[in-house]
Amino acid sequence: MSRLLGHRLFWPSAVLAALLLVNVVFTNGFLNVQMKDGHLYGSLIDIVRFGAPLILVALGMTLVIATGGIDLSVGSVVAIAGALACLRISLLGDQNSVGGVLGAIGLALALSLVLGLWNGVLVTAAGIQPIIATLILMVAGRGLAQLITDGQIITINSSPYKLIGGGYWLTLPFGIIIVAAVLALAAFLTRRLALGLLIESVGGNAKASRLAGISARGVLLTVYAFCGLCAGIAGLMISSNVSSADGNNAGLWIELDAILAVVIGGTSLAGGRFSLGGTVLGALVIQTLTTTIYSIGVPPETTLLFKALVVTIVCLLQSPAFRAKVLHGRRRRPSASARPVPEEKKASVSA
Amino acid sequence: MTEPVPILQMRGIDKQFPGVKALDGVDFRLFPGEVHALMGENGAGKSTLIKVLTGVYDIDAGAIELEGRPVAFSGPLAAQQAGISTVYQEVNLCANLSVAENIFIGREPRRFGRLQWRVMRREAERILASLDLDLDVSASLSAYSLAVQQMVAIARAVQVDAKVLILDEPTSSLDAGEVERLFGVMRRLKEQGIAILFVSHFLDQIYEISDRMTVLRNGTLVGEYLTRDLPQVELVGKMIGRELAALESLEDRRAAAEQADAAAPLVEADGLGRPGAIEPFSLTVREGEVLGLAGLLGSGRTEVARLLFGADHAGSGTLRVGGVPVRLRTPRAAVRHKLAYCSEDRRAEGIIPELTVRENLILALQAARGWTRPIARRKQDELVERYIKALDIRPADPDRPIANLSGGNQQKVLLARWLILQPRLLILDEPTRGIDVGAKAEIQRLVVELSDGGTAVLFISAELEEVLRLSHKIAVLRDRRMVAELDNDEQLTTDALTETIASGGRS
Amino acid sequence: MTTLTGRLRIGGQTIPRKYVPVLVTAGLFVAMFAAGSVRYEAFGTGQVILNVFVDNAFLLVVAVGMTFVILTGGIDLSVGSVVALSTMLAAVLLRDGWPVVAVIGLVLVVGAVLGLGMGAIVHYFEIQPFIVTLAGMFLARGLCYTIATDSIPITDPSFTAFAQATIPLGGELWITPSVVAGLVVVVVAAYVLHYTRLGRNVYAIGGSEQSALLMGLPVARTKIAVYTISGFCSALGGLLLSFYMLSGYGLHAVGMELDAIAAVVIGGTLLTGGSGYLLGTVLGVLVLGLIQTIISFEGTLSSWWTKIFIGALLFVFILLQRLISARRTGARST
Amino acid sequence: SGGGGTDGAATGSSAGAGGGNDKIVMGFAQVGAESGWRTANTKSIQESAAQAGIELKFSDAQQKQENQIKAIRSYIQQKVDIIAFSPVVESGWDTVLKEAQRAKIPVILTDRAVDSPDKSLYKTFLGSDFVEEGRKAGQWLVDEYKDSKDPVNIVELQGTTGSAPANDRKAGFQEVIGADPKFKIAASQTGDFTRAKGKEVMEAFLKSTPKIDVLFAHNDDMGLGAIEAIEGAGKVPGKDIKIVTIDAVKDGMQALADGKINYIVECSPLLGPQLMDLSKKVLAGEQVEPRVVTEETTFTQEQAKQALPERKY
Ligand SMILES: Nc1ncnc2c1ncn2[C@@H]1O[C@H](COP(=O)(O)OP(=O)(O)OP(=O)(O)O)[C@@H](O)[C@H]1O
Ligand SMILES: Nc1ncnc2c1ncn2[C@@H]1O[C@H](COP(=O)(O)OP(=O)(O)OP(=O)(O)O)[C@@H](O)[C@H]1O
Ligand SMILES: [Mg+2]
Ligand SMILES: [Mg+2]
Repeated sequence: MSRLLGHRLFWPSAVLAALLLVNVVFTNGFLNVQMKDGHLYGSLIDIVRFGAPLILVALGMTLVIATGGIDLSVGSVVAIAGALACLRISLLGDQNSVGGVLGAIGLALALSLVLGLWNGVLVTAAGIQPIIATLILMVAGRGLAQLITDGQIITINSSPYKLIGGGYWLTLPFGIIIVAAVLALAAFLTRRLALGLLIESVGGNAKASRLAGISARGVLLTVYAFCGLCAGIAGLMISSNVSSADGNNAGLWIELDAILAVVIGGTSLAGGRFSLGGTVLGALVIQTLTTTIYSIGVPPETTLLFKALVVTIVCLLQSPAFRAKVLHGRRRRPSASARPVPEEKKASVSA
Repeated sequence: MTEPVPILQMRGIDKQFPGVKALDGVDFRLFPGEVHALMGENGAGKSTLIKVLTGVYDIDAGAIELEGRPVAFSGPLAAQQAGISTVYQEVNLCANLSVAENIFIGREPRRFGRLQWRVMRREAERILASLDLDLDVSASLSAYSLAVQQMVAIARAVQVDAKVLILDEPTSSLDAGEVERLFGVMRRLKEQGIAILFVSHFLDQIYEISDRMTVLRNGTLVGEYLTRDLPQVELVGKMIGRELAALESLEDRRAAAEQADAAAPLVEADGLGRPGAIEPFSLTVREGEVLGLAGLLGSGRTEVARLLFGADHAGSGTLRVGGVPVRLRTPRAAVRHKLAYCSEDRRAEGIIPELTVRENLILALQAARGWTRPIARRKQDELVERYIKALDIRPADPDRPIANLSGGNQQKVLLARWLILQPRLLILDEPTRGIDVGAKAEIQRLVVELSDGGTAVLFISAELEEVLRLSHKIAVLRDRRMVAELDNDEQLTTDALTETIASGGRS
Repeated sequence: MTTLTGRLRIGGQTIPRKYVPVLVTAGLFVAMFAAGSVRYEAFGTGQVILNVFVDNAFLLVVAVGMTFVILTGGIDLSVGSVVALSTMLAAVLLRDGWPVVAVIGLVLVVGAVLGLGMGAIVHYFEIQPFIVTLAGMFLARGLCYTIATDSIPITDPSFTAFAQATIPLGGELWITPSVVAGLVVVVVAAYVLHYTRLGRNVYAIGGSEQSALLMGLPVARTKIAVYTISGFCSALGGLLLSFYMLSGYGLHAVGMELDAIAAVVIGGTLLTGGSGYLLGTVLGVLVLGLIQTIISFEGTLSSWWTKIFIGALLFVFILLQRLISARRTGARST
Repeated sequence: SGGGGTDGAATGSSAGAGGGNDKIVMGFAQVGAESGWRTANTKSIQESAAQAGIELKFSDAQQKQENQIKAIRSYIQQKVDIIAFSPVVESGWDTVLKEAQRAKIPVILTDRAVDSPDKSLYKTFLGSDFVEEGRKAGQWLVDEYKDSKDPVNIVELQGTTGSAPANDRKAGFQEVIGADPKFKIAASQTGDFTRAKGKEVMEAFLKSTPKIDVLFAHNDDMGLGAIEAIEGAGKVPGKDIKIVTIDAVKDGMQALADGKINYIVECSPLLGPQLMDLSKKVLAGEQVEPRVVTEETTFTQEQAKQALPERKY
């Protein structure tokens, strides 16, 4: 039991459960999942479906953060990818041609990958601090997206494209399938292959990693490119969901939510250990929170207060120090925590 | 003779870490005006005892009394205010600050609340001079080698008016001269009635300086003894719980010197240098040869190692590995040529603190294979188990974060990281730093075995005896210049070597 | 990563390595100004520089607070919202007829208390600053909206009189009292960082929190203090902003935290803490301001080209800064 | 919309033809490019400036008032002939407007007003009346349900919290429907003026609010997003749930013509020609009305079908 309580992801899961419970009270049939036209339909499905882009972006962000970096440009990449794909499709003679749509998607994803690499190059080759390196693309990329859409909303009418963010496959929303695939890919690369070890090593102690013969450059480039790609897929999903590309607003502030998801998921912003599962959980908490706000009718003016409250509660519950000091009424943490706390990052006991 | 009252008394101290009982009912007392050695193997609980004393960790049970009053410090700050000045194991300074600041921070000289930088620098220079150090005190600490940093940490600790001075392995990187100077200071403080707690794995140093010792084993108290009553062999027996028979049984390496000369050159440096760090030097390491590097603190031994490994860029010269000219732009390139380098600074340049022992162990091998070719779990288990056993890493749990291991055990993991690679040249920069007597003998034996098996070893150590015992040849550095290369034959003694180091090879 | 703490042999004449980034930044700033003067007429006047100060006094103050936080290795995302909250509070209270002095005092206290709270949570509950201050950001912004969703004008005569006052500097040149306030904050903060224990402890914690703790430094007090300072600076920045805008509004200063962080980092401060100078931050703010001035002198950029152009200028600037600093210091390989 | 890549850069050069020193220079400080509406507004101004032979200096404030103030300041410094801008918010312009006054540069407000008591600070305000738009939407609702006695459940998709159009449209709407207790706002939430948010919020409404009769969206885009949500839930937009929106962008008009939206209140971004006229008048010393309301209308489904072919944006 105490093992369970002490588990990193116990408290975020508990908060998720609590939020779901609140919804059950406020929304009739919240937990119902029905079949409608051969699709699964219901609030729970919606949460995952709407959360899908955030999960994707957060997955990429997790790896970047694990290397000790941060990627502020994901929101802009989201906008660019959606804009480019929709622009290409809008120029097609037949917007429903699968080949044409695939071409557009390929192009958009290739560009996202390149943008991710660009960030990686700035960080590795030029040695610019990640936050600033990606800030450049965050600012310029939004302009790029608007340039592509000419500042307007590009509306398309393409059923193959619609599939990505709004369609279903095997009764499931296609977005969920994409998330599962990307998650599987990320898990494979990092846990099955050894990318995860190298990422954690670089994030944990860059100097020592270099001396151990790790090429941080290769690892960082891979990670930033992956993050760009994830953001790109998320961008396609968001634009496909509403069959239009909004260069001005798509992905706005998604970087903050993504970082929040990563941190709720138990990954330290200082780099090192990361948890993909935790990130997914974190993103779901955020999305459920958003849904809760809509469905229990929190007035828009107080939305942020509510959000602040929940975020604070999650973080406090998750903090071993808080649990020790407040919940168990002890003045200080009884012993060094069981968590692998990096020496440097450990803000040790003191009163 | 009535015993004086102890200034510090700890009774029945328990400290439990998840999975490890680090301290189990330990009693300890410290008298004014004595040097008290805390002895024990790696992981015995010495550092933990010091940390619970100074409030870094809470104790689970037991009581601490300072000058007869019960105390429980909330942290090092509180301990310091109560008159306990501590140098923790591993250098715990802020490398981004200047040397002077590192000595004074927290108690800088002030006037009307305004820091007096000039006074601070002057005072720092004076204090360092008393330790025979001549540093640019306004340079940032990171500009200096680990040994110098250790001296600065000591300077910081002795600079305050304290009743109790705690030194946890302060001498692990220091050479004989530095140690002597430190001992000079300790004797002076002792005469002033200050109580000193001292931890070291160098038994000679313990016998030279300490009056009394407390021995720990596996977190339990073995006993408290007067140093003069306890012969060295018995002490070792008490520390490891059995007789250590084979400690001094290493055969003399000297006879093998000529034989090694015949072997093929493995690494040849010609005029290799780096402006400002080390002057161009030429050096040949042959297969199966152990080449020792000797020199004073800051003489440039580490720089030689880093250049050979490609950790720093060489400004001049050429390097050949196996007869083929190579340019090592990164450590990665060096690893590809089967060179390995175990850094002296295990905390900053060695361990990845959050990763487990297993992950730290296989890191270099995995890096060499690239991330697309993971090491199968079974293979990992096998390797890790083998090396944990071979080096007696304790606790023998591969899935524990390395940050939770004691200093000496971390060092062993780092060694294992490189041994797994089966390198052709293994560069060991202070590999026995902070390692207990038993383990030290193990590592020395390992070096011999490796060399017998054809691996070349570049061996750097501040302990000249060790260098002499293991090396076929010894290169001597002074003031960042290679001044001599000596065959390790019968004539070479510690004294002769010291002489060469001191004279800069001019004689 | 090339760090500033590499082994650098400090020779006789070479500039100490730690000052190089700031000097390079200053040089580049001058170069940028010169380039602007060549390209646009009416650019190369003193007032253009002074306007950068006038238009960015509030950002300067906020960035000063942020510098403290970042130097300890933390981050404060709440600053923009606290600025907005301060304008809102000031506007509402003035509307309700509170005396100006009381309003200013209360706003500053609220900002400092918010910072204090966040600092305490960061320290005692060991939660990452990013998250704590993100929650603080939501909180402050949320408080704004609960006070009012629309923009509230400030009409108090003495407040507006002060806001519209200018200080002539001779010739055509002038500044506002806000600039003076901003510069005073900079000088005081620089003094604190360099000449007080608090300041040095800030650097020590940024270098290594664990070491700072083991060296017996008051880590708790210092960490909480920097967030309090940042909260205070945000509130002061908010007041300067309300002088500038004469209104309180929940949507003021959206994203200002990013500007402040960018200014600090462009000024050469490492996000990992422990290294950087306040002068760098000042330069960082000026660089951002100058980029904006260039954009408005350019005059014909469409909305999106504006953004791309800002990004490009930022990129060129940072790249040159990196390359020159690396050359000057002969940085070790990464 | 499409791939056309014209932007401000083209404006400057094409206007060069006018020649001479007497060419009017206008500084225009735009709010940003936060929506398609805004971009169309920008475009209209750029195009009509070119047509009118006015040299336009354009700046984008990226939704920040301080940037707009800076831009205006820099126009004063550059000694433009006339300044026009769309205030991000109503308050806080006195200082910089006084500077302009001191420099004898006339100012025209577009799109949104400022709340300064000193009306001499600007020559005229050209723009729509957001409150009135909200009222029009509400009035349609009242007319639509005037025969019914049953309660009418309304859900509202608000614009960005705190923004002037969101505040005013909400207020105008409330003012009209508030008179009759049968109108009940069952849920109201911000959709940030975007389609994606509109869709997401609507999905949640559809599940949490059992019976929805009417959707009022503060702009077309949120309405369009909501339509997708409604269709996804298996309902028919425009029939099962009546929809009224504001703006009348092309996509919205299309949906209106298709019967998915029931009523749109126009809020035209095409202020350019009127602005240029006013500017010339002001600079020629003619008297202008202090308040010029843009010519705007409302659209029913039939009207939309007719208007659609000529719709520019
Ligand atoms: N923070 C921690 N968390 C968990 N276990 C720990 C922690 N610190 C130390 N230990 C464990 O406690 C035991 C005692 O460690 P300690 O560092 O006190 O040994 P030591 O005697 O100082 O050894 P060395 O000579 O190697 O420095 C070891 O088994 C170690 O693994
Ligand atoms: N006493 C000193 N005075 C000035 N600088 C010093 C001193 N000691 C060390 N340094 C600096 O530290 C650097 C460390 O050199 P290096 O690490 O190669 O020495 P080392 O022989 O390995 O010594 P150590 O025993 O300290 O590890 C030197 O190049 C020098 O810049
Ligand atoms: Mg120890
Ligand atoms: Mg060395």
